[in-house]
Amino acid sequence: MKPLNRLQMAWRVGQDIEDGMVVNLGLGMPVGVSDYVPQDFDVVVQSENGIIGVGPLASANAADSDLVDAGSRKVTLRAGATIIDSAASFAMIRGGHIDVTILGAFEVASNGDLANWDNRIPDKGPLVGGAMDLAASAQAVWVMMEHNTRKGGPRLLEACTLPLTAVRCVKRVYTDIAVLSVMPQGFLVHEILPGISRVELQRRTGAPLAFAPDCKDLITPDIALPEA
Amino acid sequence: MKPLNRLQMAWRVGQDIEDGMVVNLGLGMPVGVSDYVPQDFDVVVQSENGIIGVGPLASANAADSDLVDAGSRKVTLRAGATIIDSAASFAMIRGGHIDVTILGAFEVASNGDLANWDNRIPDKGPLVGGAMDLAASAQAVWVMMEHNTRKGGPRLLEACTLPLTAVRCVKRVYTDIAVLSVMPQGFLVHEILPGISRVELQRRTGAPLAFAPDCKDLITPDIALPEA
Amino acid sequence: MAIEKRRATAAEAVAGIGDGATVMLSGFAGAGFANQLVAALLDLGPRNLTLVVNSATHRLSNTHELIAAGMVRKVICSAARGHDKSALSAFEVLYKEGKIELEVLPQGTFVESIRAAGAGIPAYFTPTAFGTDLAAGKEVRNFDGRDYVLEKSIPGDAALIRADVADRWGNLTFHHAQMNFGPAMATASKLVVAEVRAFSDTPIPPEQVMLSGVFVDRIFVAGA
Amino acid sequence: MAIEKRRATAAEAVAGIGDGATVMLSGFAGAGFANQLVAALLDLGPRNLTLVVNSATHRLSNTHELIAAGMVRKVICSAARGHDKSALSAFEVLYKEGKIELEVLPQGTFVESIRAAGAGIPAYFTPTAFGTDLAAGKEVRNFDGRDYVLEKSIPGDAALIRADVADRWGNLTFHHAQMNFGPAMATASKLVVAEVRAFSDTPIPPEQVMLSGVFVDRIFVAGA
Repeated sequence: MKPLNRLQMAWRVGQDIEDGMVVNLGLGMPVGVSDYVPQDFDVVVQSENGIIGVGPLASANAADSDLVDAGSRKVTLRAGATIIDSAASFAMIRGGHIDVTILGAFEVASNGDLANWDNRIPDKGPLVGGAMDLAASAQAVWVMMEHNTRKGGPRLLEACTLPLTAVRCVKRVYTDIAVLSVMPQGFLVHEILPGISRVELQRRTGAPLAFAPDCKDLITPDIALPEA
Repeated sequence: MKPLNRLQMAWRVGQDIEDGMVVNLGLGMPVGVSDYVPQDFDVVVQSENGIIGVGPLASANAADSDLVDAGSRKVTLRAGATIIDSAASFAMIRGGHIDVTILGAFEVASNGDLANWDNRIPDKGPLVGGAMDLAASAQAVWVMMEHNTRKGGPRLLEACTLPLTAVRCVKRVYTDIAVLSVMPQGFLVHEILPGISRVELQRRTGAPLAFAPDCKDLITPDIALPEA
Repeated sequence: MAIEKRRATAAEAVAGIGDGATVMLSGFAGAGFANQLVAALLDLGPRNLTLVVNSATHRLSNTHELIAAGMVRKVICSAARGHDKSALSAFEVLYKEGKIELEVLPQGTFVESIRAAGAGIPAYFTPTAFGTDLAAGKEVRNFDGRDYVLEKSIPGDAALIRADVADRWGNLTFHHAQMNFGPAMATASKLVVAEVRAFSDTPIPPEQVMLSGVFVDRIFVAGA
Repeated sequence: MAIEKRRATAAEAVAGIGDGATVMLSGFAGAGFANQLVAALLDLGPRNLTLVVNSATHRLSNTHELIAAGMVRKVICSAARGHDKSALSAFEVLYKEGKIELEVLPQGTFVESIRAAGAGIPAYFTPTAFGTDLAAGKEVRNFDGRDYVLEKSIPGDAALIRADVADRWGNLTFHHAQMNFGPAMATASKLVVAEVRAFSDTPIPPEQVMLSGVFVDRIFVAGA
């Protein structure tokens, strides 16, 4: 079975969003999660630029350059939304009022350390944005990322090699081949893509894995990526 | 000539309010100052419960129990007013955005120390309210008080005897018999009630006085106190 | 599956506030007291409460009834007595007898410490109270030539606040100076209950919301 | 004698911002850039500026023109590069050559430090960045079992912010996410200039004001 594509990964994360949650979705893959939250759920999507209740993307003729999310996407407001300033938005984040933030990452360590920002691009300045605040203070940090780097190296490690975003913060990791949680003892696998053995998964992971007693297949619907 | 009554003191302070100022008026005598600010001045009266632009007292039939100032007086809003929450109101105060706060006091020291709260009333708990924030952070602190205690003792002292509200904060003092400023060297007298000699004023003051080269008579209109 | 934050009665709205809880009560200068919720808390009767309330004694609040009922171990406030010279309040009687703990803070420190708790800030430096009795025993530090006092945040277990209109997301509007401590207290407390004048069946327009429903757990529609 | 905060031109609105000033610029994610004021600042040409701006490079702002003109000594931001992989920005060229100073802060720390300056708080503890490179050299303290970093406030000499409507008191409304850093920057700076879409001859109703005119010194009506 093929590894999940990014929409299937978003679908899988979406299954774990609960009604009434306040969520913050990072740039890139995570923003796609909102497409897979049941329509009748009252999920509040917080964007760190101050939108409390981000709705779907705006249609071309309804787009308003002042109604953007933190990723500069032109969005709409959901019913019940409001907008606050950045100081209030980060007070909300830092104060622990976000139930879950879903972030992309380069590396996650088995103690929950997260590395998802980089200041090592040659000649380019660092970019951190709001990730450190979100990672440090959301009630739960869920990471969505490919299980391995393009060169095949592990992203799940005993200790991060890249600059940290926050320490001991990650609770769950959703990859293209597995769903794991970060426990006091390290990574615990809950779901594995059919066709990948526990041995193979361990081989592709840079830290020891434990397997949940109810560890099961990672199954998603077929969701095609849009044409490039 | 009789010492100024509290309305004449308020009138005298009102003469020093400038157009465009943001002012906070303490409970008691200071709130009366707003009656003596020229009507065509755009003075913003800030009340620490969050009203930015307090207007005159509300008439009985327009009174709204939610539209009160920090002294529980039912007030109106001036044109251009807005209302903020207490955290924002004290952020405004602490951040130095109040041009002048006019406070009552028990004692003022020649270094500008202010004592205007008391936790020594027998059997009663202390009450401090917002005075410490205002005294510490307004751009200018002006005090309105009787020059002497009921027993005739001085309120202007070399060092306060009562618990301090803030250190080295008072810029000007308006009493019923004099107008003084607090200079690095101590009290400097600008105006004295006609009939009171410099010697007499010094006798009624607990710290050395200097007299401004242009020291002049403290003259106000006759303003009768309302019938008790 | 729609969010429903309304509770039919004030008793349901305050249910679960237990012994030893730190309870924040909004209200100042006669505006913004959630008196029906406070009355329900009195009926519920938890003990050993810490109240975080601007005034221990304001005559238009019924905070003093909680105190008189012996439910309160400690009060954190900026005013431990009223301005009037009337008979001793319930607080003052217990205070005189040494039977209630008191922490007095400057009002700006009181509310900033509440705001800090809601904003994830455990401590901050303020110029307020430097050199006064209220800074006794507190850490002091000089920044750029000025002296400051280190103050700690004040988190709450529950907040009972008064607002004007709520919608089903818990978004609130406030009427004039009713707002006062409500928004800060709502951010600082685990369980936030709002007593409101009216409920709106349609969402409060985004630009009219004064406190996001993210901070509000339960609504009790008390009327005017 | 009525207050008149309007200035007829953007040049008059930014007049007086001098060499060495710390200038705050609002705007994030494409919304809320005061680009006409920034253009006027470019014309004015002060040197050795410190810019406090979320992004040193956002393609919808003209911050980079100030940098390219050699007017900027230091940038305090949360993003020193854009998300795209295009050619190096003016900032990046100077940064690579070591000709511009950079202070990168987490966005929440960036804005809380600005808010702190406006609120009279010289320093505060935050959990953000603990254990990361951005906390290097900063004081760390544990409160109740959790580790925090001490961060200092960021005051400004001038703030150039974008808003929607102003009245003659300087009260402002903001349109949607245009608000972002504007209110905090306005509280933190000595000279606050707002570029607005429209001016209201009548006062903005009290409950619609999003930033009190107390914080705003000058208004430039720029249109949409």
